[in-house]
Amino acid sequence: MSQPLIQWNDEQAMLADAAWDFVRAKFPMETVRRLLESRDGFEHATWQEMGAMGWLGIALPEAYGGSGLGLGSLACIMEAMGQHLCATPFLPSTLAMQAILAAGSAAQRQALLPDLASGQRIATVAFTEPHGSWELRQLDTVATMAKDGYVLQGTKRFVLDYAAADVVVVSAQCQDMPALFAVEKAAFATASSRREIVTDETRRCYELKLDGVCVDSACRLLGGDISQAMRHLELAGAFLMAADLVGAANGAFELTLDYAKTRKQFGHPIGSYQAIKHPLVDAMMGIELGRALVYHAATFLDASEDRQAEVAVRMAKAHANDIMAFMADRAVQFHGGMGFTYDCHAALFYRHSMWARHTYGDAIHHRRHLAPLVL
Amino acid sequence: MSQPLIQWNDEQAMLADAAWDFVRAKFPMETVRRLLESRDGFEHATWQEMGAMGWLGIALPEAYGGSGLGLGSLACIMEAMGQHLCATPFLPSTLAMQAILAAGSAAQRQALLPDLASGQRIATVAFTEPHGSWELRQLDTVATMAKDGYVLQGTKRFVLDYAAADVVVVSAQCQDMPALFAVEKAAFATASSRREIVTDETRRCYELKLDGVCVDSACRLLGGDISQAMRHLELAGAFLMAADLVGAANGAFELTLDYAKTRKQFGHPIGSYQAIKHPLVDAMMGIELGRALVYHAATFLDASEDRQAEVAVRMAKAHANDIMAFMADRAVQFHGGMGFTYDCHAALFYRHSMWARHTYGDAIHHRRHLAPLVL
Amino acid sequence: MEDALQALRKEVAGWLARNLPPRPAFKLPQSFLEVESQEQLDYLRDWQKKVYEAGYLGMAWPAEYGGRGLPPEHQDVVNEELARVKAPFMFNTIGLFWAGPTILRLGTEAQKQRYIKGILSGDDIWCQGFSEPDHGSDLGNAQTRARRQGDSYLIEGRKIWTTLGHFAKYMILLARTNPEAPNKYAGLSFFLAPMDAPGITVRPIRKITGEYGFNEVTFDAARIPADTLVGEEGQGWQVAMAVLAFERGVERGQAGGMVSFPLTVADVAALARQVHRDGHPAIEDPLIADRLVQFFIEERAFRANMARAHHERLLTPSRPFAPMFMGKLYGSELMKRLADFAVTIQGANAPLYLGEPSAIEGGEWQRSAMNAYGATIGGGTTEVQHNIIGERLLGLPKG
Amino acid sequence: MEDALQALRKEVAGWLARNLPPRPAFKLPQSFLEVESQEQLDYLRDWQKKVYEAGYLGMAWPAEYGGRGLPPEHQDVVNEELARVKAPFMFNTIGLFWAGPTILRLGTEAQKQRYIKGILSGDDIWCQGFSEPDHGSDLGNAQTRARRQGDSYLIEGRKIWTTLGHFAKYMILLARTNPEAPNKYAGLSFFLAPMDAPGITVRPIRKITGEYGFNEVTFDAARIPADTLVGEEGQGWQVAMAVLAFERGVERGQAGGMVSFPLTVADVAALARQVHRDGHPAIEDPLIADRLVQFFIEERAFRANMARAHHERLLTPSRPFAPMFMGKLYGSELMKRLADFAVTIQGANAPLYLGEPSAIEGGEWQRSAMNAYGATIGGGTTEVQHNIIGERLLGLPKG
Repeated sequence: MSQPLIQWNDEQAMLADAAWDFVRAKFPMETVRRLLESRDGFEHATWQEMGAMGWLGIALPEAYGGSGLGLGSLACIMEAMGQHLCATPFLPSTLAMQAILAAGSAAQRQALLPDLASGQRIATVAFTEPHGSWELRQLDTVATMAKDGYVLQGTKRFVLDYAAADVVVVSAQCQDMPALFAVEKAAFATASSRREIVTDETRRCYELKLDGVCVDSACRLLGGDISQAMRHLELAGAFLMAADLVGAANGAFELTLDYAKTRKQFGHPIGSYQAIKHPLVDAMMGIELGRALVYHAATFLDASEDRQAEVAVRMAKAHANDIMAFMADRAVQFHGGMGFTYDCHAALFYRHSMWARHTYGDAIHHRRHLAPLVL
Repeated sequence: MSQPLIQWNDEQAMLADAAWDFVRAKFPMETVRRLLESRDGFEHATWQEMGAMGWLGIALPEAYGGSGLGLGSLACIMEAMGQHLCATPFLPSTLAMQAILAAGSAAQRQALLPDLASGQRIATVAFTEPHGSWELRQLDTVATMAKDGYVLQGTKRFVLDYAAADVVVVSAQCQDMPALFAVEKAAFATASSRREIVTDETRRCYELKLDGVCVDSACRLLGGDISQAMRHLELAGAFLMAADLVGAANGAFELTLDYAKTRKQFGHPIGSYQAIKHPLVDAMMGIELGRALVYHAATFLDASEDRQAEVAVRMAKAHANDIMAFMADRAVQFHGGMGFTYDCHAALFYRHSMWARHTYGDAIHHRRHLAPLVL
Repeated sequence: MEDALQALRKEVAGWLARNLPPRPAFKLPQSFLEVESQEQLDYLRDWQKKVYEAGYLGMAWPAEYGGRGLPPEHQDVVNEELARVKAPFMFNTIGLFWAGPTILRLGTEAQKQRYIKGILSGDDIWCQGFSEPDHGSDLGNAQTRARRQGDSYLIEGRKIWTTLGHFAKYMILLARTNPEAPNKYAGLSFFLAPMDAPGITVRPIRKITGEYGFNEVTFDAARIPADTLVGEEGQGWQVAMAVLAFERGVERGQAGGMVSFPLTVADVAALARQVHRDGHPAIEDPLIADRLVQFFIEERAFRANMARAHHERLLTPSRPFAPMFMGKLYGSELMKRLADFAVTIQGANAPLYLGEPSAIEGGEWQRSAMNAYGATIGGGTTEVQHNIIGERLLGLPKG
Repeated sequence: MEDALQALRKEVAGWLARNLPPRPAFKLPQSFLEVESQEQLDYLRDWQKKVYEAGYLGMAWPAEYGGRGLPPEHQDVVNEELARVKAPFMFNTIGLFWAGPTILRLGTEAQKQRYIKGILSGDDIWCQGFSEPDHGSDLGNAQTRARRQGDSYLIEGRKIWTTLGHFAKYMILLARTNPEAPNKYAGLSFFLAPMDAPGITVRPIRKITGEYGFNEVTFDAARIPADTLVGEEGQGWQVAMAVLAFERGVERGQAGGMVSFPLTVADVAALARQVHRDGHPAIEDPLIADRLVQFFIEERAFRANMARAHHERLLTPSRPFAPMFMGKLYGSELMKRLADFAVTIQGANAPLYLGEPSAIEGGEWQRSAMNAYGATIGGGTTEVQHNIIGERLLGLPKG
């Protein structure tokens, strides 16, 4: 390939600096711990600030209130949020916006995107189903045409921040074709939803039972190739989660590195022992490589959504999964007895890892897709 | 399973003691080094002694000059030879005898086995072909019926100790069926053979070009189910090599352990550093598990040649390969600059590893066969 | 003996078929490390008592203290049968597996008379006071003080990771009687401390799983009788080492039963047949199948290695105790990797956890994956185990 | 500059198309570590000279000493083109990559005038005298003595792993001028020793591959001129650290070209398409394919990580030099694993070796797998690299 492996402009660099500063200031570990107990898992004021800074529209064209920097530019935001285990509806709202952008008509985009980009409203996606496949086009949920609209039948899992959301983008099989619906939350009055218990208590996941929910015909996104849009969403989800995971791995790493420098056993800081020191060096290398792959994916994703972009994104997610699995494990182990407690921050990273690694594809899944692309 | 995982009787135990004593006495490293340069790679006097002690007939019934202890009892002999990198024609001659025993008629067994069991004559097997498959029934070599016999056409690789052998058991496809021929070496006068260059200089491998070689009809082994015999030979080969590999891994381990205790760097013996100490502990554990699997396979192989025996043998070979790969690598690395030299014994183990791991199936091969058996 | 054992196996199987308790409606702990509630305790204590009263626990312990004085193979047979039917574990683990055998070996006659039977029946629950907040794996550095005062010792200090501490009647306690001893080990003594002594406070600690089960225990001038001392003053390190040899399985003499619900590769393979990934049963993915085969090999090797301990001639002469020494290290790491893999294959549903109705197999694998660190950290971390084995078994120099 | 670089790329590609030498009939070394014979040396020296005379080597080195004084991006472009066509490596590695940049940074004007041009042209071959038989990775302990005597130093001692020692004209030599220095590092000095000094004996050492290429060098009161000292007496450690920074790629300034035939994952994938295992192309085995994908990811990550060094804002603030620091450690281990894998997939034919007519791809992968240890051991073992990075980059305390 003649294209540089990584490209990054000044605008992106400034954005990255701002993201790191913001997250560091807003999400000390005490805040993360406090939010574990809250209903929504995030503070609406923080969300408003993110909207005001223009972060929610970074990947949207200017026409819809965005700044047109592209999805790749979100890498540093997701990475910073991952490092500090910040939960906001940034991921689901971004994916919902990408869905509307990719699949909505001009009118639908215009109606929905500006309010989401400003943070005035929050969106989420209801894609995952009980069968647990990461292939978004594998759908058991069915949309049947009815008078004035569609009737949805099925169950959705891992609907992030549903309680806080105003708009939900739902996928369903409609006349043997995948379809997307951008639905106002009010329409789900008859649906049953409940919060799911997941290992990662920084996240809010919901089950949504669509037991004959009726949605207006106007909700169906009709502006683009739905299959293409869903492929884009799979990659967008994997990309954002890769950045989150690399950040989280680094968060767990920094936490453990600090502990290794201060905790003493047998008269010496544990970080002076090679059994701790060398795996930390390996972790650091894996994290650096992960960052490189995330920026590489960002570069290619913004350049064009071709095969190369898919390769880069899947590589990033596969690697990010593996390094997070390694680092979360080492974080618990190297904290010794403390690491086995709920109050140790290593536990937060470990439990986040179980969620994040299995969201938008694990390493085996992505490598399986990579084989025909790179071999 | 209600059968004990490992059974071992006093006779086997005495044999093991004798094997370790013999090999320690006969194969100091200087001898191994000296034999590297020799034509046959072993001393015929040593071979005669092994014959005199009755080792060559251990897995043969008493009727053919053996002691009827079973194949499993060879584990300790192979392990001891592996640990000290002893090359004798024990492996090829044993496999040839197993072939004749499993596939030969009573008359063929009687004619060939006693002399082989006593060590008076040496046999080898010509099974492997250029395509490199470990499935012995995959044969490009063809035997065509002709007046008074068969004409062999094909190429055999890795014929061990061919130069020293008196009898060669050759596999060939004959009328769409696999067939085995026990051929006097004299018959190969018209074949072209040459020593192959292999990484492991303790072994003597030959290429044998069977370019229209004629063998007598009486050579064809006709006493048993050939397919069944070949399955037995695959397992016997894998089992013997597993024992060799576990022994060799332990040889490389002991060598490296000694070095780690004496070699100093930065003022301390290198074995005091966890970067050396902990991997050596891991290697030790892997070797112990490997020994357990070899004795487990020995137990099941002698009990009956059922599915459980196949499982046990494949497990042993797969694991032995992996632990040898690990240990040979660590042996070179932990010897530092010395390890990079030809004169360091670590090099002998490393080069042996490349041969032994790829003989009678590597770990991927055996695990692929295990999947349907154990899952 | 073979015949007797065969008969015993049949007898136990029959007994279990009649007496195995149904799984309760409430959540059971996975091991003794996480007994949180009275109802969990009652269930487990009832089970232990039932097994003991049937004669299936402490079978190889001396009859005069409550055992049956049989050869250990009898208990082995019972243990296998208990594992086969996945019976509940023996919750009084510290007593049955570590404290009991230590008292039998090193205790006074009076101590054996006083403590052993209650351990077996489950009436007397035991906990362990070894680790301290500042000295986890570094036991030799224990700073909890024990000062002799007439017929008592006054204990001052803190112990941590005290499993069952909130239910225990006794604690095996390592404390410093002589801070001026010529070396730190010589200053330690070993006690069988009553937990109802005034001045003892037990504070629960929450685990990574979100559950409770272990504690921090504070001694504020707690007075315990002097005859709870095991061995002499200053011999505490030797006694503690004996405990650890039992704890790590390096020595045998444990009462019997299991310490946790056993995880087997067959369980994970069964899970892989059920769970779907991207539309297919997980087990159909060649990578997952191969990983399972690798686990099968490890599990079989681990069991065969332990079986080898009975065959002296098959042990490696330069390291005859290798199978026992490596049991804790290898076994705990294997279980951790296995549980983690069982979570991984669950795909998109892997984050669902305990208490979630749609969690796969109730989220128990996620719980197991986290609980597995109890064994890779507790009783000497994996890192410390590597040092111990490298130095004691392989003779490598200390760092 | 982009346009100039584009033009250069085209120019170099054209030049290479015309000037790339055919592979010779004899076996070529895989890297500078194993130049055995005069014919190998002549072939490689001719190539280096040709590249230099075309203006494609040392492009960023100062023009007054033989370079062209261009921005380093020019050399980068040339390096990429050389790699693309798999051109022979630059055999005078120690001069071009380590000694040259060190002399340019720390040498006197006279030294720069005397040595640089010969390094670039290949006329003057360089070797390195750092390691000693008893102190491999422990350079600070070097015991080779250098005693001042008038305008000379008398050298006494032994150096080992001296690549190209049998052909070299000069050696970068670390020797002890003051055994009584307050610390061992302060007693070391650094020399540009002529190898033709009387009293120097070079004994070849055979490598694990069976080939030659490095040596043990004995100094028996060998007299070298005093003006070959770099820096002051007692500054040898600092100069050696500068050399190692260039050697490990932590700092840039190398003349250009490659140090070995590059192994790529694409090469191994091509091999996996050719090689058959149990009747099928190896690449059709899902386990082999998955392993190849893993290598692809690592290779891409490694390259992207190096590319990141140009983007200050994308470096991790707490460890901005991580990509450069980790290059040697990660790269050498990756290459070793990759070469080993390339051997493994060859199945039953994997044992066939160099010189064997039926060996797959001439047995070069087997040779690569063994040669890979040159990089995981030489220039500071992987174990020592972990210490260095842990301590210098991560700030972990020394053990």
